[in-house]
Amino acid sequence: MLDSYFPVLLFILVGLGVGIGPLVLGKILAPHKPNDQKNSPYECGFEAFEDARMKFDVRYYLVAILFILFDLEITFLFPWAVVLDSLGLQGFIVMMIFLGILVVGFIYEWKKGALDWE
Amino acid sequence: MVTLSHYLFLGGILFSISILGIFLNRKNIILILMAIELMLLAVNINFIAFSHYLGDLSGQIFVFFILTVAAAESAIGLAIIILIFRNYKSINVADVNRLKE
Amino acid sequence: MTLMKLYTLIPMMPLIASIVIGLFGRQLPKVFSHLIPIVLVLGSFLLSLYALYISYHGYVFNENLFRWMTVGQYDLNIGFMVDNLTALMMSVVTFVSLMVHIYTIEYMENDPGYSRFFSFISLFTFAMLMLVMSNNFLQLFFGWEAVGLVSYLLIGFWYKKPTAIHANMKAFLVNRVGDFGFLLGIALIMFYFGTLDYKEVFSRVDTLAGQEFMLMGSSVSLVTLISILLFIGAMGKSAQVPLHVWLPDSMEGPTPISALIHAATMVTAGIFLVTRVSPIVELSNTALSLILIVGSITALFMGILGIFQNDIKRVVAYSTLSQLGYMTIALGVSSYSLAMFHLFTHAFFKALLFLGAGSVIIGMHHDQNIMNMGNLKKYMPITWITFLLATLALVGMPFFSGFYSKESIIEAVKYSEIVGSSFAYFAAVFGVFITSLYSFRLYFIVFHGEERWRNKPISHNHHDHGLTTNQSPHETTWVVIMPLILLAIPSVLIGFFTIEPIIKSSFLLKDIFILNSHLALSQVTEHFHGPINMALHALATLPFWLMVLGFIVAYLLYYKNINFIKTPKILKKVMDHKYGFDNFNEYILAPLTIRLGNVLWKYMDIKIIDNFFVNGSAKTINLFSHITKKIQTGFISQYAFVMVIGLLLFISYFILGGKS
Amino acid sequence: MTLSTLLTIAVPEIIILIAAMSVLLLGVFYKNTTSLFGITQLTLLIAAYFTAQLPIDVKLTAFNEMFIADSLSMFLKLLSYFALSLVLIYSRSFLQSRNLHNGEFYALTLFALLGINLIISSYHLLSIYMGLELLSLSLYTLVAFDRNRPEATEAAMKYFVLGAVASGFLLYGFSMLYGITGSLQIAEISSRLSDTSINPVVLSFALVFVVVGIAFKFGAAPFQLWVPDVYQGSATPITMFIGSVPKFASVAMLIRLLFQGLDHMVLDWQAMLLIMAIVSMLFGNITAIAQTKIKRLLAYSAISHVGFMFLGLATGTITGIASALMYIAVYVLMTLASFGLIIHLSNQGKELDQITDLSGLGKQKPWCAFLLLLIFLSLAGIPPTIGFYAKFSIIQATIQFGWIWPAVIAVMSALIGIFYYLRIIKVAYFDEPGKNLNQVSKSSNNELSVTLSINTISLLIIGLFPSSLMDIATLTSALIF
Repeated sequence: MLDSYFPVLLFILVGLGVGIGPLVLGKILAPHKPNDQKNSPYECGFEAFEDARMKFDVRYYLVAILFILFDLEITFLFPWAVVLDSLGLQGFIVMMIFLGILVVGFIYEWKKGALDWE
Repeated sequence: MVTLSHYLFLGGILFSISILGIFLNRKNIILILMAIELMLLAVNINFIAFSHYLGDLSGQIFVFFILTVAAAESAIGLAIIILIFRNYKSINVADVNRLKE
Repeated sequence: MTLMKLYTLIPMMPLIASIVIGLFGRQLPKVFSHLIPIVLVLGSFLLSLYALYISYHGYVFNENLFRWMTVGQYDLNIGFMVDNLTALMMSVVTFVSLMVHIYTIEYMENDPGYSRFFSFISLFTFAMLMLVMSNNFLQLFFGWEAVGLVSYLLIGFWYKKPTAIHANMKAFLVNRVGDFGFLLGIALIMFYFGTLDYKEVFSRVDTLAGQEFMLMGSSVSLVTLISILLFIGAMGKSAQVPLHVWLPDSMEGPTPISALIHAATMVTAGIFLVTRVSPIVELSNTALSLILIVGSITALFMGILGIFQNDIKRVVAYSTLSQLGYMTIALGVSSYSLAMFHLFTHAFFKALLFLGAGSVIIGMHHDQNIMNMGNLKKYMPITWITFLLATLALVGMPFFSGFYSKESIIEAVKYSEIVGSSFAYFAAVFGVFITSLYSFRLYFIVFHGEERWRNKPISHNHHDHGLTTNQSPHETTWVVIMPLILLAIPSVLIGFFTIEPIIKSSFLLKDIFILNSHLALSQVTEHFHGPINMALHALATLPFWLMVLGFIVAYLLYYKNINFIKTPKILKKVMDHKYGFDNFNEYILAPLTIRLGNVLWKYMDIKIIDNFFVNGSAKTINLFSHITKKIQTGFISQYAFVMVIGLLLFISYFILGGKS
Repeated sequence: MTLSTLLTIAVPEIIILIAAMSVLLLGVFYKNTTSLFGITQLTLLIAAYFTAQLPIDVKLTAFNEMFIADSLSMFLKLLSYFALSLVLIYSRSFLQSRNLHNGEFYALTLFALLGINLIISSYHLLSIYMGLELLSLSLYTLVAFDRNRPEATEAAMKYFVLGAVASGFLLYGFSMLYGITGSLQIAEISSRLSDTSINPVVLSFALVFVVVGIAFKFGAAPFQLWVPDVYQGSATPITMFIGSVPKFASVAMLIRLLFQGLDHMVLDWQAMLLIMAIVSMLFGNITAIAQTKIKRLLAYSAISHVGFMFLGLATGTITGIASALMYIAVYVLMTLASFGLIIHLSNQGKELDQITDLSGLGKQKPWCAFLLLLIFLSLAGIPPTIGFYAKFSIIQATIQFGWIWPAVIAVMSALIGIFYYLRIIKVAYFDEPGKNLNQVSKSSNNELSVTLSINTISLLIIGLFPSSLMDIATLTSALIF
């Protein structure tokens, strides 16, 4: 009876193994001889101009957040558009309600000034 | 031949990686965010695989919803990280540790 | 007005007083703070007397007021049962409460918490009445907890005193142990009888006999288990060894409280409880023996401790412990009516002692150390007389109330054949000597001898209470005196007049159940030939002479020695040489008992019971608490880790063990 | 499915959605926030009216059986409206004094309420998930609402990460349930699970993930770690909200998923709930003793109360559900009162934080101290307050089911709990007042203190007459199946 549980246990073990394995392997196998040259960032043979970890303007994130929200709602529009004919009026109205709710969100962020770059 | 269990294994592995990513990572909160995304993707793989092998569409519809919700979730996650950065001047996991005991 | 409404009114009147004063006491003129409670408590006292009158004529009232809730098939009701036992308790509670109310007017006169105090003692009266009038275990438990709660509030009344807070915590913790046992006992009753109503439980108690209960792998008689659990509850409230530690410390509260709660009423709740459940306890000889032995130890050893206290209230407190031990002894030998009788007389003379002590404390400007007192009879004559009367009642002087109750208990122990009764007999008889010794010691030091406050070291501490060397104490005003006198009357007389109905008639016995094989009480009844005979007969018995011996020892140790210069030298020499008694006392007996007392007090009381059991269990939980607190590290990765561990544990639970 | 039946069933939710969006926009266009308070309260009233119109003894479904209206949904929704209404009354002055009183707050609470309503009425895994996310996302945002305070943002981050992980667990469980049964609809899942050919191991695997997800939302040990940090970090009104209304959604989710969906696996989830109940009760009560901050203490107390609720639910009987429903209603009432009191005692500069801040309360504000006494007696479960009855009915259901030892552990943990509750009462009544005693701020209005008084006194009144509330809970749970 215990046999049938084996796959499940394996399931966990493999999951853990794949997670931990590479980390351990990397630590063990990789040669570890750092020097200044190796540690410095590679910029096409030039000396580094500035710190590679420069800060992005926080506004990039804001725009990214707003974009990702509205962008993904498209997933609902595509299947809807494909079968719009068979959905009829009800399908149309439902989607309009959905878009209407999105528009409320859009008005809100617009009025809040989240879209102004400056 | 790719069977259902192959997909499930893939989902399980991704799920485990994402969990490990959350608690092994001590550096960056953004990484935690990515791990969470990965976790949801693992679930998506499960749903789609089941949906395909059961011949039932509802699993795929569920995936649509998970995707959009995940987007909203990561948006809020990013917003919180921005606030953390403003208040702590760091998004290092170990630095954000005022509330304890 | 129906009887139900009338009886409802009895506990309600103090409650109303408490609420009104508690909420509006500060806004109203000060006079209302005592007027309202006193009038309402007087009302409930008169109604209690009426209830006693009704039940004396044979009518047992038992009705439910309303159904509090229905849980499954169980009905939990609020209701009253008034039989002789209850009516007697009600009268005692309301009478003592009334006295304390009046007395408080002066005692707390300048205290900022004046109205709060009245609110609390009225609330206490309500809770105590709910406790005794209950017709089921649940309401009993409610009253039980409520009196406990008010008692904590009052012990810590002077919350600025750190010692008061400590005493408060201690009382709380110790009582939790007792309550836990009590609650488990009630749970078992509910489980096996399916009801908490006294009448139903007692009528079906026969079915319990012979049933076994599996506990830790061995089987225990169910009736024994229930009895012991209920008794553990009684031990907590009635301060029996080893759950007694809170009572002496509770003297940190104001004196009226000590009189009301820690002498006359609340601490006797445990005695009342065991009496009430006599149909259950009677069935288990094991439980009765346990009760008897615990009572004996308390009666004897707590009395000994009383000899070595210098705080006037602590002496009386240890005396209370000892007398509670006597009551418990009576319970142990199935003489419930005698326990109630002693409770009844004790309530009067102990309240009197406390209020007398309080009067002394007022006279001494809130100095409680008896080593600063002396010769107070000159300044406080009425306090002196009443205190003396109370002392005589306490030590068991024939014709005084305490004599009849205590002597009956000793008689009952003599006739009992239960395991432990020989030890109990020794403890009870020797306890008479001890009682006499500490009572007269207190009496002599406080009211006779030189005026010690005149030559005490001068203190520069402004917070120190007490008289300065050139002040004199003064008699207190009539509001203090009046309760003293009103209490002195029953302290002297009530035993003489009530022993006959209690021993001879079925006044209390019809509310109590005693197995035919437990003969002690019926033997006492058989040998009883009227109160006068009893008193005369006592002159030829050991307890009386032990009492006299105690008086003599106290007289010599604490009266003579201190007044050494004034005493005629010849008499002193006679005493020294002719009897040699003094020397023996001073050099052998006294040091020995002092050392024994000190050892008991220091090691038994403080080290073992206090530190180990009371503080120990609190510390253990605290330690755990600080460990579990560490789980919350604040690192989010570790939080996630704990969650995943939890998940994996559940999964492995199913894969390895749960399903196969 | 005609439009009109659909409308009658889901009309409270539609109203809440419209109100939430309107409040959001009104908050941007008109800065008059007082009217927003009124609109929100009005919305709750109207929603309550329409919810109460539905029949209690008939199960109505809508949206292809994704949405259900039955006795459970009516009971929990009405309680949610009531609790939220109190939350808003308590919060207003606090938010105003800290410049947090704006349209977003009301919009977010309404969206959270919509999520709660959706969960309560869900009869389908997808709608449960959507409701849960709507609720959780609103809560994450609310926690971070006081965005210039580092503690608040930190709490939000922790809540967000752990909450997202928990949602992930729940979803993973959902996906496996879907794979096993081929359906997402709860009644259908239940009927397909009666087929014995299903591999029990995979099923229990799915069950573990689902139960863990639910346990996290409740805050039951060992999935409780977010609770203390979030309670402490959030602004007090937000803590009050998180600690109260969403609990109704959690209990609905548990009943829908475990009792209605996975009812064939009752023996399996029973064991898990029982373990978590015991661990939560002991862990919560023991750890609370070492706390010095009042909100953290209440957080640990919340964990132990969740343990009690789980104990009632774990029995799987109707009495058990009834006692748990009773418990949760009572618990929410007590939570609201306790946090209401904290708000009442916080002043503009400083929040009531340390337990020692309460010292001297008995002298300076006797009425507040009396309310505190009642609240904490009720939390400790001391009669005659309702807290006693709630605990009692749980223990009684447990014993009735034949679990003696769990009941004994419950009683013991309750006794441990009394210790720290009474410590607070002791501090308030007996300790020397500290220098930093909080004065009631000017912004604390009469409306708040009157509501608080009524709320607290009701703990006593219901405690004296608990039968009617218990009857409602029993009726509700009897009509669930």
